[in-house]
Amino acid sequence: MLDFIPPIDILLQLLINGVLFGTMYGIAAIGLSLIFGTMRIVFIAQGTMIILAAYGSFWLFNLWSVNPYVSILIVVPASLIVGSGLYQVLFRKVAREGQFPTLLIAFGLMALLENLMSVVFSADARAIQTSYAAYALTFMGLKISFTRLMAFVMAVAGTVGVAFFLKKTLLGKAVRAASENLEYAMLVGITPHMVNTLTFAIGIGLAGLAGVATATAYAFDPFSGFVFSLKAMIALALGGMGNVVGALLGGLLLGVIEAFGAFFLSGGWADVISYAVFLLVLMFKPEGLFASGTSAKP
Amino acid sequence: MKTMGQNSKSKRRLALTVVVVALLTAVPGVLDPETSYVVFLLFSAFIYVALAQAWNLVSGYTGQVSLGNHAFFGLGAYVIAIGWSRGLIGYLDPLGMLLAGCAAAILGILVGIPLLSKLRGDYFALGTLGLGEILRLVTIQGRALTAGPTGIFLPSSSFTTIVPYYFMALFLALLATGVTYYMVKSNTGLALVATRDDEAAAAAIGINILKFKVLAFAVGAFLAGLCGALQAYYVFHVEPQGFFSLSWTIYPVLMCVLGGVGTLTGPVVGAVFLTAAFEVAKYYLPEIHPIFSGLLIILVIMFLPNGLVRLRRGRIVRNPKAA
Amino acid sequence: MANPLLNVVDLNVFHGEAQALWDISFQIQAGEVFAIIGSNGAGKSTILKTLAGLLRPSAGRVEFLGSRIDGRSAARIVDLGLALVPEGRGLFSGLTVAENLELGAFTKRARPLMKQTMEEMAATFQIIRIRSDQLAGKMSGGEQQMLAIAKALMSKPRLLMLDEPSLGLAPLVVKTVFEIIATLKQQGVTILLVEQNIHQALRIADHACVIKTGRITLVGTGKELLSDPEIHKAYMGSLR
Amino acid sequence: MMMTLRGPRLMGLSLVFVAAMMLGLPTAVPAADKNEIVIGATLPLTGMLSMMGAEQKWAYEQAAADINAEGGIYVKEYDKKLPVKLIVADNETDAGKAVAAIERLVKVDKVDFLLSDSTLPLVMPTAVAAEKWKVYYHATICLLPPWQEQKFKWSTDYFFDGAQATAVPFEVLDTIPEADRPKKLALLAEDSTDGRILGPIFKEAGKQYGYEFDYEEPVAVGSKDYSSQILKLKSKGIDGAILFAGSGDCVTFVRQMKEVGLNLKYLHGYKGTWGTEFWNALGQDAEYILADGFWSETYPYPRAEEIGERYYQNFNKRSVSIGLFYALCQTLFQAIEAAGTLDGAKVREAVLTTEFKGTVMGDIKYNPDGTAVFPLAAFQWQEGLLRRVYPFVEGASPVLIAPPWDKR
Repeated sequence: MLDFIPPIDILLQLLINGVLFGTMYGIAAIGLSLIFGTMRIVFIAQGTMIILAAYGSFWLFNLWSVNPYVSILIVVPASLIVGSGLYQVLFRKVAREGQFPTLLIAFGLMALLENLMSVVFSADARAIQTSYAAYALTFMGLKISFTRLMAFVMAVAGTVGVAFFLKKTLLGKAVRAASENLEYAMLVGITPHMVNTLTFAIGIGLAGLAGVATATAYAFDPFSGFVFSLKAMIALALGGMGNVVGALLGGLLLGVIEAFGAFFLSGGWADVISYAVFLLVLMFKPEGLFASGTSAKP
Repeated sequence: MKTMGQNSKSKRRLALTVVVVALLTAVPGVLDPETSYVVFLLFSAFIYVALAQAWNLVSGYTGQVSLGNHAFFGLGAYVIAIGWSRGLIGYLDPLGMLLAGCAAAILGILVGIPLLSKLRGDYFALGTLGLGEILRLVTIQGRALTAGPTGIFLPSSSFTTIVPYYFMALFLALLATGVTYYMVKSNTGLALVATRDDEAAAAAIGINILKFKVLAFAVGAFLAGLCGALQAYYVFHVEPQGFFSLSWTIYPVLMCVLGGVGTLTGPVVGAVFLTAAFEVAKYYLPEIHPIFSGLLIILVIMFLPNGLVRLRRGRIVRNPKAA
Repeated sequence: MANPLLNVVDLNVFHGEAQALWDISFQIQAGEVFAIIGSNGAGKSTILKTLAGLLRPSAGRVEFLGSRIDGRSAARIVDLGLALVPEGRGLFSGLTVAENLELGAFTKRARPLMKQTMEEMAATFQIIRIRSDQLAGKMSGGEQQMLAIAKALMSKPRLLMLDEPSLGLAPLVVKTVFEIIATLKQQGVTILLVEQNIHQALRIADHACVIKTGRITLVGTGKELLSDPEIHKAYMGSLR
Repeated sequence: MMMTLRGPRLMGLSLVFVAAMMLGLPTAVPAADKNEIVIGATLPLTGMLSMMGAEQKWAYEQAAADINAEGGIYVKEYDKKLPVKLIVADNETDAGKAVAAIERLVKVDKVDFLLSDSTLPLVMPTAVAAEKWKVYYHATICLLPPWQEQKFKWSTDYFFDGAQATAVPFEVLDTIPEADRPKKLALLAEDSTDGRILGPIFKEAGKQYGYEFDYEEPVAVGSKDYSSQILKLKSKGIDGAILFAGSGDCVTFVRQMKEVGLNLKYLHGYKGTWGTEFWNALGQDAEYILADGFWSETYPYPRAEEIGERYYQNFNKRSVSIGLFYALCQTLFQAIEAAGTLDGAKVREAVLTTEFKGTVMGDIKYNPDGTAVFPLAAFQWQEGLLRRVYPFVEGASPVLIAPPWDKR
C-alpha cells in the first residue's frame, strides 16, 4: 500500500495529530493508573465515565449554553464527587475481596451506564457544535485543530496537577505510599478508605476532564467508552503501571502509532498494530517502556 | 481427616449428581424439543456452565484472572466455520470440535507461556483481554479466510433438530465439570491451589508454577474452544463481533462469582441461575433489561461476593462442609 | 506496681483456619524494654501485627493506656501512640528519605509537630541529614533500619515495637542498632522488641518472654532468662 | 457454624426456579381456535442500534394498528378477519442474542411470521434461524448479494439494488456542469460487511458512467481519528468523495476534514449522513453534504405524506427510511390475505407472486429468487433540511456544489 513517499510536512502533521489524539488516551490512562495503583482495580468503566462526563458537558452547552471550556468548572468537581461516591457506594465494601469482584463491578457499572445513557440520551452520536468546533490554527504550514490543542492543554494541565499533588502534598505522598505497600501505609496511620476515596475521586475527576475534551473535539455515543478504556489500558501498559507521566507518554505513543499506522496501512490495521504492540510489551517488557524502576511493582 | 460422615456425604453428592444428570437426559424425551423453549434454555445454560467452569479452572483455582475466554471461544467457532465451509469437516463433527478445542489450547499455550512467565495478576488480565481484541480485529481483516466482518455462513439446511445440540452441550458441561474435578483432586490440582494461595511457598516445595499455570490455561482454552465450536454449529453464522464479544468472558465470570469462585458447584449454580434471570429480565423489560443486568452484576458482587455455594472466603478448594 | 502501659490478656489469633496464638498474656510498663524471643515461625510477628491492628484477635483483649485497642484500625492505633517497625522495615522504597519521615508523622497527633520532630531525628540520625533526597530503596540495609526506626519515632510513639531490627544486618551494624535502642531506652522510650538475636535482646531487656509455637513458655526479667539453662540449651547454643 | 447452602440442593433449587419461570411465560394458543395472527420481530431495542430499532418498531406498530383498525386481515382458511398481534423481542444489537430471541419468538410466542430485524449483521443470522425453524421471515435492509448466496427458502429480502444505489452519485454528478465537477474522486467505504460489498460495486458503477476513483480505502469503524486518512486525501488532491460510514464516524470525518482543510466539492454520504443527529452535531458544516435515503415522504404514493407526518409528530424530526418498514408490513399483510392461510410456505409463495399496489414505497414486485428492489434516493443538506436531489421525479431539487471551507 506504500505507493508513495509522503512529504515531510505530512509526516510532521501525522506526528502532531498522533500526539494530540494520544493525549486523550493518556489522560484516561492516568486515571486508570491511579485507581489501579492503590486498589488493584482494573477499572474498565473509566471510558464510560469519560463519555458520561462528555454528556454532562454536552447538555450544559445545549440546554444552558454553557461554554464547554467553562463547563470544566462544573463537570470536573462533579466528577470528583461522583468518583468518591462511586468508591463509597460500590467499591468500599469489596475493595479487599480481590480482583474478580472489583472487575465485575466495574463491568456492571459500564453496562449499566451505557444502557442508561442510551435510554435517556438515545444512542445517537453527539458532538458539541460551537463556532470553533472545526477551527484549526495554522503554524508553519501545519494545521493544528483548536479543540484538540485545547484537549492537549487540558491533558497536560491535568497530568501536571496530579503529578504535583502526588509529589508535593502529604496526601499525595500517602497515596504513593499506599500504592507501594498498603500494609506499611496503614502502620503510619494512613487509612485505605481515605486513600481509595481520594484516588477514585481524582481518577474520575480526570475522566471528567477527558470527557469535556472529548465532547469538544470528537463525536461520541453511549457505547464509545469501552474502546476508550481498552486504549487507555494499552497506554497504561506502554507507560508502565503506577507511573503518571509514563501513562501520559504511553498515550502519546499510542496516538502516534495509530496515526502512522492508519496513514501507511489502513484504518483497520492501525488497531491491530496497537494491540499487537500492547501484547508484545506485556509479554516482554511488562514494566512498561518508560518505567523508571522506582514505583513500578514487579 | 476422612471420616465416615464425610464419605457418606460425598456419596450423597455423587448420587444427587447422577439423579440430576439422569433427569436432564430425560428432558428432551419429556418435553417436545422442537417446540419447547426450555430445551433451548437448558442448552444455553449448559454452554455457560462449561464456559464458566473453563474460567473457574484458570482463574478460580490458580488465581490468574483471565479475560480471554472469548478469544478461545471465538477461535473454536472460526475453526469450525473455516473447516466446514471448505469441506474439511462435517456437520456436528466430533473430530472438528476436537480440532477446534486443540487449536484454542495451542493458542493458549503459545500465549500462556510468555504471558504467565512475565506477568502476574493484573498484567495477565490485561494481556488476555488484548488477545480477544486482536483476534476480533484480525478476523475482520482476514479477507477470504475469515470472510471479514461479514463472517462465514454455514449450511443451515443441515439442521434438523435441537436434540443433538442439547446432548452435546450437556456433555460439554459435564466434561468441563469433570475435568475441573479431576484436576483439582489430582496432584496437579493441589499444585494449582498451592500456587494460588502462596506462590513463594509453592515454588519452595518444588512445583513448577509456570507449567501448571500454562496447563490450566490451556485446558480452559480447550473447553472454551469446544463451546465456541458448538455455538458455531448452532448459529450457522460465525462473525467477529458476536463470537469475539467480551460477554462470552464476562457472563461466565459473573456466573462463577455468583455461584462461588473456586468451587466445583458454584459455576453450575451460577450459570443456571443467571441464564434464567437474564431470560426473564429480557422478557419483561425488553427495552431496559441491560440496565437491569448491569445492576444485577453490581448487586451480586456487593452482597454475595463469595458466591451462593460458599458464603465464606479463605478455603477455596471445595465447599468446606462437604470437603 | 503502677498501671501497665500495655496489658495483653489471653490473646488468641487465627491465620485463616489455623490458630497462630494461644492465650498470650503479658504486660509492659512505661519506660522499659520488653523482649519477645523465640524461633522462626513461633508467632512473634503475629503478636506485633495483632497489637498494631493489622490482625484481629478472635479472643482476648489488648489494653493500651487503660483503654481497649483490640479491633481498632491500624491507623487509630498509631495515632494512640503504638508504632510498629515491621519485619522488612516498612519503608516506602520508591519515596525519598524525607518523604518517608514525613509520612511517619502522618497521624493527627504527630502531624503538627512534624517539622520539629524531623529536626530531632536529623540530630539523632546522621544519615537523615545528608541523604534526605535519596530514595529509601537505594540505601544500605543498616541505613534502612535506622531510617525505619526514625520513621516510627516520627509518630511520637508511646510504645515502639521493633520486629527483628537486626535481621540481615552485618554484625557491626547490629551493634549500632542495639546502641540506638539503648539510647532510646535512656531517653525514656518504651520498647517492645522481637528478636531472634536472643543474647543481645535479653541483655538490653528489662523483661522478656519466650514464645514457642504460639504459646508463651517462659516469662521473666532479661537477666533471669539470660541465665536460664533451658534457654541456653534451646536457643543460644546454636547461635554461638 | 456458618451458613452454607450446599451445591446440589442449590442446583435443584435453581432448576425449580427455571421451571417456575418457564411456566410464568405465556403459553401458546392452540392452533384450532386461531383468533389472531402473531407476527414477531427481533430488533435492536438496546445497544448501538437502539435508535434505529425503536423507529422500526414504531413503524411496525403503526402498520399493525392501521390494519387492526380495519378489523384485521381476512384469512380465507378461517373465513374471518384476524387481528394482528405484534411481538417484538430485543436482540441487544448482537447477532447471537438475535438468534436466541428468534428461538423464543418461535417456541414461546409461537409466531406465525417474522418481520425483519435491522441491518445485515442482524438480518442474516435471523434469516438463518428462520430457516432452521421453518418460519416465514419477511426481511429488509439486508444487502441482496449475501442473502441471495444463501438460497434461503423461508425468507425474502426487500432492499435496494446495488447497481442502482451505487449509480446514484454518478447520476447526480452528471447533472453538474463539467467545469464545476470534482476532478479527483475518492471512495471511502467503512470496514464492515456492507462497506466491503458495496465498494467494488461503486467502482463498477463509476466505470459505467465514466468516472474513476483516484483513491480508495476502507474506513475503520468507530475510530475517533481520521486525520491520517484525510491528510492522505489532501496530499493526493482529492476534491470529491463517496463516504460510506456510520453517523458518528461521518461526524468525526467531516469535522476533521474541516480542521485539516480538505475541501470537497461533492461529498456523498451513505448510511451516516441522513440522520438529524448528523446535522445537530455539525450544524452549518453539514451543509452541502449528500445523504442516501430509503424513502421520502415527498414520494407521490398513497399515505406517504401521512406516515411522514405521523413520524414527525412522534419523533419531532423527518425520516428518510420509515416508509420502508411500513411498506414491508403492507406487503406482508397483503400476501397473507392473498394466500388465505397462515401457512408460512404458502404466504411466501404469495409474496413472490402478488403484485403489491399502492404501498407507501409505491408498487412492489418480488423476483422468483425472493428478492425485491426499490430505488435508493439521495438528499442534500440545504439550509438544515434534507432536500431530495434524486430520483429526479417531481419535487426534486438541484444539487449544489460545496464551496471551500474558508469561503462559507
